[in-house]
Amino acid sequence: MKFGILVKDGPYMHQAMDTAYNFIVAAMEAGHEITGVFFYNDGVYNRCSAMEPPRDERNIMKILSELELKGVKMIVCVAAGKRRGVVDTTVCDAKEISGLGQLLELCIVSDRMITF
Amino acid sequence: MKFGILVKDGPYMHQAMDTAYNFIVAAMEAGHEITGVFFYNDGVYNRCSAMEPPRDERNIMKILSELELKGVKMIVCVAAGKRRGVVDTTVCDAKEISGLGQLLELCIVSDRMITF
Amino acid sequence: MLHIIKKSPYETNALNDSINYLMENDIVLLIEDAVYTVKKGGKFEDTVKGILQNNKVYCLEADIKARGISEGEIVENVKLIDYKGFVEKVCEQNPVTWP
Amino acid sequence: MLHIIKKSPYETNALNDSINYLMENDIVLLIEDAVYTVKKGGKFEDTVKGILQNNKVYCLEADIKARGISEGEIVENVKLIDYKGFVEKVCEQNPVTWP
Amino acid sequence: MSEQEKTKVMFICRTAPYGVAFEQEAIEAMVMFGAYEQDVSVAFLDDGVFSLKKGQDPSLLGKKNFSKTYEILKDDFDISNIYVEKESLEERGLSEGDLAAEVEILDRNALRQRMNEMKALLSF
Amino acid sequence: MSEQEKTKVMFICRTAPYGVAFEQEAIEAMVMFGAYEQDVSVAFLDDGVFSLKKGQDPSLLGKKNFSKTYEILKDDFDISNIYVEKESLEERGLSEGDLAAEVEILDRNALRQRMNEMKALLSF
Repeated sequence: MKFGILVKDGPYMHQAMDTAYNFIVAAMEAGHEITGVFFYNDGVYNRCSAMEPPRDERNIMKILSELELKGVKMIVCVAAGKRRGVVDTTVCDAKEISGLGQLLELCIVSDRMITF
Repeated sequence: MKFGILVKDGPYMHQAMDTAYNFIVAAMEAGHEITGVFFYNDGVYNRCSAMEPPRDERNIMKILSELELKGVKMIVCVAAGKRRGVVDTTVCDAKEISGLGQLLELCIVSDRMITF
Repeated sequence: MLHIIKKSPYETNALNDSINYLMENDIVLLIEDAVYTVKKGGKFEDTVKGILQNNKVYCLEADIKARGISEGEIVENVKLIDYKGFVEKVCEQNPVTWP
Repeated sequence: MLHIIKKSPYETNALNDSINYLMENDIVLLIEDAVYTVKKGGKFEDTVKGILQNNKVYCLEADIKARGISEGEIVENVKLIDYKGFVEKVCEQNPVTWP
Repeated sequence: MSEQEKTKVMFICRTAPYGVAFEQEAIEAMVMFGAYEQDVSVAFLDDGVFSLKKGQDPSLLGKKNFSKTYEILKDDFDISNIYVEKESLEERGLSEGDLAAEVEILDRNALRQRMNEMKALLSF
Repeated sequence: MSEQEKTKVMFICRTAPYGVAFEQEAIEAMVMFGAYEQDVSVAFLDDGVFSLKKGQDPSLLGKKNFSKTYEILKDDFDISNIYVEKESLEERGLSEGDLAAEVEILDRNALRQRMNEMKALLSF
């Protein structure tokens, strides 16, 4: 099946990103396709490049980038990001920044859309 | 009276920073002293320098910086900021970054400590 | 103490949790989404009346007007205050926030 | 539909709000802080039993173990699933999240 | 595009405005979705119904009033349906006359059916 | 520093751990405050009492277990008092035997009195 993921909360304070991450890993292991992860609202904070948690703590930006290397598309909403200061210069990869049309695209091409 | 302010939520999504701002302005107009604003948890996001909301919307980072020009001390928790990527290079003023000792200091020197 | 409540009582239990902590002379201050508490005809009208029997209830005017609740829609004896009044209440009583 | 609930029922009303929307064959999936719902002896034991009369209730195992609730403390007939099971449930039913 | 090919998406709005400001960004998404000619619905339930309350003046908080936007969304931006849940209104002491926009009042049972027909449910 | 000069600060912890992760940063603050020899108290009420539940294993979520930290805070980091509210425990089906750390169980009335004596109340 094809899963589209919507993440609306920021990292660390809320568990949403952790749950979404574990879901994505399990879905891929089971042979499903992740059509993309759309970061909206405070979710855009998950892609801040300057994250530097203590060494014994997970770095959420990095574990997401590892997923990206495995082919998972990450999309940071440009409007939500601009408002909050997650822009070209502060996001981990400027190419991830895109518009809300991408969220609709996920709704269209995915069999299931899941809000975290 | 002396008021210390603790802000725990980020900008835009939560009203906490707006309420705190209006409280601070009213307190100063009434002749009270603000001993400092301590940004903790997601509150550190309020000081992201790259915030760029649409022109007809308030820029929370900037209205806070205006308060700073009027003498209000802003303190961004170094540990909470590092975890989230609000660091020297992404915060509006690196001099604002400091430790939790500053929060205790606010508790000690203020007549009232208010959590927003 | 000045009990500051921010969340809608329809959404979270912060209002009820704070009521458990009211002492004589304590003040309840409703701000942000908590102002929905005082709307007449809503589910929490009786809760507000109950609090008012022993404690004063204040409501931040900017928050209640922003949300479209007019003065006629507010439970009797709830007092509206502006941010200046908010500051005064904090001077009177030590604040505790119920986030 | 697969109703995904994330918040503690002691804190927010998301659980109750979602119960209003349960249809025949719908599944309830409790994750994150919502797993506290199924603790025996807690305030929501009867609520869970009520849901179970008509619908299945699943609970994310990692979340419930993380929070120190052992299998013996869980209301009967609530099923534990891992993230793989979570994925399977989403395949079975269209998910709606009650944040 | 034929009706059959359109993707059915519903925005589920359960949050009161201003305290937690999902509304503005949810609307930005609705506007964009409308432009792509899909079958987009919006449902207000629980505290979300407060978004439609008449007489809002958030300029006092330096914020914008979106309560009248919803009618425009429907008329000019190709949003198919805007629903508000009857039971949520009643519990909050609100009735049709309290609403700032003309939207369809549905009872829970009917709204539940509509939700069940969707392909994607986005919660705000 | 004499007892009279110490600032009385209380951390009020009302949030369950992990779902919304105030706990870790609240503890970081407690540790720092303890180091400065003030009169620091910690109160767990409402869902905050779940932070003290025995048997937690958040490594499953890639997170740390802080439930046993509180005793250490008291013994080694100069936190004066750690309270947990009796009524909140009961409502959640928990009793003293369910707690991972030895803390003082207070009823609401007694905790209310302690809160009233504080100079600063920090809510998490």
